[in-house]
Amino acid sequence: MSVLAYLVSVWLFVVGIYGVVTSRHLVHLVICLAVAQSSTYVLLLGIGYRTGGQAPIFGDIPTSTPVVDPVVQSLTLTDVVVSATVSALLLALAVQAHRRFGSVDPDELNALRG
Amino acid sequence: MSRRVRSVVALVALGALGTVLVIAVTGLEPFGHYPGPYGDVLAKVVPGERHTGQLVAATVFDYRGFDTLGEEMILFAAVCGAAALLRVRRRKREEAGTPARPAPSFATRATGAALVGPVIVFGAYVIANGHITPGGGFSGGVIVAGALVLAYAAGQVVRLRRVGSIALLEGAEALGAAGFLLLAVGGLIAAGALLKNFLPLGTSGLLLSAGTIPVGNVAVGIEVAGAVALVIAEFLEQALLEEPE
Amino acid sequence: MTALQATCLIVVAVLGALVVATRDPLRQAAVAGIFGLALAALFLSVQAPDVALSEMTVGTIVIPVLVLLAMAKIREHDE
Amino acid sequence: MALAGLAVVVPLLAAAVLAGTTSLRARRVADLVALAAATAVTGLCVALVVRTSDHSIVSWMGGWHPRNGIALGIGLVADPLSAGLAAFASFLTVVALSIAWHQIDTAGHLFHALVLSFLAGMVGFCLAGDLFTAFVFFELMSVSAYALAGFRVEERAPIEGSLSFAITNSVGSLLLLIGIALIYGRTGALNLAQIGVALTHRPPDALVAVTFALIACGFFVKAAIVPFHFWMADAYAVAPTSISLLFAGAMSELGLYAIARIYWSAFAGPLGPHIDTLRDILLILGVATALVGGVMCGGQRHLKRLLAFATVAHMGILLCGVALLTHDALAGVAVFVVGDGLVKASLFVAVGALEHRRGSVDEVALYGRGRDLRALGTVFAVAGLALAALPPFGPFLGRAMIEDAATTEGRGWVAPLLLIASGLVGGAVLRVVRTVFLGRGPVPPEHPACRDADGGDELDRDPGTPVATIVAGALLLMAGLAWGLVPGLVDAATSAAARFTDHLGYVNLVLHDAPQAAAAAPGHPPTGTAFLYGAASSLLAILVAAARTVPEGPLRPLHSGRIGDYVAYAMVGAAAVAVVFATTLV
Repeated sequence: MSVLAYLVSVWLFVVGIYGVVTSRHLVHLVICLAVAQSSTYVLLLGIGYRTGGQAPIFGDIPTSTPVVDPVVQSLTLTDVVVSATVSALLLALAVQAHRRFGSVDPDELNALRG
Repeated sequence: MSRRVRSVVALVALGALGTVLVIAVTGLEPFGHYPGPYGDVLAKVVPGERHTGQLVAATVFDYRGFDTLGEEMILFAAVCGAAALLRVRRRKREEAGTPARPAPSFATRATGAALVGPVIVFGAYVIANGHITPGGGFSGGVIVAGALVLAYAAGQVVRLRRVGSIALLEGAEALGAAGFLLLAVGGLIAAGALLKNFLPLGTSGLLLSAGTIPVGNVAVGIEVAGAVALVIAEFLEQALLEEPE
Repeated sequence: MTALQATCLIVVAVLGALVVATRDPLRQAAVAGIFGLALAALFLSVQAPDVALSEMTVGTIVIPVLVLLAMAKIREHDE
Repeated sequence: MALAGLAVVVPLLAAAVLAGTTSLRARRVADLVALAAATAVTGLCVALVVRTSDHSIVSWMGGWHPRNGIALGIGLVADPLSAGLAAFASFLTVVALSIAWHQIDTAGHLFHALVLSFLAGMVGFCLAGDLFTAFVFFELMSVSAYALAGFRVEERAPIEGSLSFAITNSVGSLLLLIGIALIYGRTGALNLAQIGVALTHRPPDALVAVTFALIACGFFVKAAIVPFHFWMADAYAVAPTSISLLFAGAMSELGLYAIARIYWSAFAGPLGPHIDTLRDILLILGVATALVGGVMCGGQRHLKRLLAFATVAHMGILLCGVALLTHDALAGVAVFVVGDGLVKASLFVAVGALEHRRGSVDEVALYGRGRDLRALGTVFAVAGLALAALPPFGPFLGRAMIEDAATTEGRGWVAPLLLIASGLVGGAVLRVVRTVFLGRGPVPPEHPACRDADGGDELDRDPGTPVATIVAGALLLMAGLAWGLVPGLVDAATSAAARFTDHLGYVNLVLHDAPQAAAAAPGHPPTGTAFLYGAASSLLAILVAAARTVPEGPLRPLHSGRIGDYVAYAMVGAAAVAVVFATTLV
């Protein structure tokens, strides 16, 4: 059980990238990439977790309470934003690709080869 | 590669990579045993030095504020990029004139308009309390953006004032980004180091406390609200206003 | 690890695979929204409310909305 | 000491101002503001280089100095190499913005804001002393680059190129981020020096080896190391010329810089016992990249794709320099980056000018049509010879230092293979001189490739503009040639590299504020053998230029243009590197 979180993270990475490789639709591909990216959220938060630890916010709890790591949460916040922005940019490109190529199948974009 | 060969190649490669990753993660401390030291050190020093119990906000906006600066600019660059990629066409269409579209029913608009106010208030609340409770500039900013899109959907569907509203959102996004940057420079000028706190720390737990952290939250909130609304607006332009070709 | 965390992890793993396996982007956007919610629940269960809130706003609102808009554009063009 | 932070904040502020006022200002205002900001950043970075000539400088964001060897905040570390690379990147940005001055296709909204955020990403990345900060600024650079690559959105090729660029590089960033998460799980630290200390506390295991593999692969994607390189020709060929110049001259190089920085600050301790194995693995990748780049370069008739594959070949040579893991070789890398970057920038400028004059970048379509463009032809010819490492110019000096270091480390086989690679690259450029500017000899065979990628940059048809552009190209070229003749360069680069590779000195500087002594390491000027190799590769280049075609073997079909293929190859590469590292480095 102690490695379940890490295994789930590896799993998300593998299925996400598999989806990217085999995707037939650019929008589908972008969402698969976001799934792969979510592996890092799970990994980071899993690493920073402490059994019995409280959320790292000393509002109602005394400052001596054991808390989970605030650093990984800060990193994950950044990660979530970065992932979302890249998705938005890719979706914009997908819309344009559809307009230029009349297709959203990544294999049918054929302006560049060799 | 044919699709079949490619998926076999990918399966083999990902199988190998996944196996190596699993071997690697077994070398980590077991789940629930965060070893530190970084987070523990911060948990010890933050309440005393930054007068806030919100360790995540203190990390995001102060101790690792430089990362956040970079992150906000990633958002900024991505939105500029998406706008640039989507916009070329709009300029062309504007020259061709605005297509007329059916107006939504009064009920739709009224419902939308009635929701805008409360959602904005809620978003602002989340932003303003980011240094005390979970939330902050990012989440709050997205909520405010949601309200802006709601307003857009409720009132503007008839005939979107493109140039005006887009320029406004662009301005908000840039203002938020510049605000955070100026906060960083303010630290340099007033306290001698980039991003260093230069405002009174106040009493922990109050709305006006923790020095620059809530200011950073507000700047990020404005930027995120502008950025998310802008990117949605650009997509809306693409999605709804385009005449079939 | 609590039972809640284990449940959330397994749900996330299953939903993640389901998102990838859903090949129709419109349906996928809906599944991805649920996946985002499951992630947010997982984050809450590991005491990360800040991240949960962000994931909820991004994963279940921003991304699905953008996907729907992109698809609206693409579909309209196909017709 | 605020120079480092300001060098990041200044371009970002300018970008925010420009983006916030798109509807209010004239195009020229944006040009001027962007140029002024980029020039200011160049000045700040040069000032950093000067100030760090005696001792490296760490500036702590937020004023959070480390306590008891634990970093609380984020430090920017400036030394002659990191600040020098940042200065070079910002200089190229100034060049790119000047070139873009005359381009209609860059007049669109937000171009300047994106270039400035790209610049800030590069500078922040060079100076970052923290692994996650490096990731953030790497992403800032990447996201801006994706948008810039696809900026000519009215055409098909840029959309496809930008998509394949963005998707493959996002996967690369993902590998990098997993590596960062794992290293944080092991050490509880993000500061590079602190990671370096923590990693020495226990013997290296699979986790450490795989972590280094993932981080390296993440950067290999950006640096276009085989088999992670497929996206590069697509992205570089479709970007506006000014942006291609920036990509080829600075962005790719940053990927390899990061590997050197992270190895020497964090992993030198635990991986030190296996340094010989690591050297061989990286050398094989480097040589393979150089050769693949060289061969593919010879097969291109689209001039920007040709230069993109030339960049792949040069990244291979640079990886060989990094792979040797000695300060002598690293000094060669530093010299090569600047010399090669200047010469390649001049070639991109020349291609842009040719496109302007003749409306095409297709070698076959241009056959013989450049006879009257003597100045441009001369730039091409001299640059081709320089890229073929003709002594004693800039690219030669860098390659020679790397080759000599390889021979010193008992890897005599590296130098002849690098010779072939630069001979092929130089030959491809010289062939263009023969076909386009002289109109002599056999026409290169038709390739179905990149039919639509030939779209012009839609340059201004003002006949007065290109003169300034050609002068800029010639100046860049002369600077690249003269770079090999700068007195004392070898010694200075070697000393800078010696300080860069001083792991303990770095740790003490960052975590304990102990000034890092300037390491006076004697430089080794190129040996006689190196001159011989330089002459040989120049000769090879001339022979290649005369030939009709270069045998490519099965390489070209692999470059299928399909994003799914590219990601699959990258995963094969990542799996291979991770398995090899995990089995040999523990």
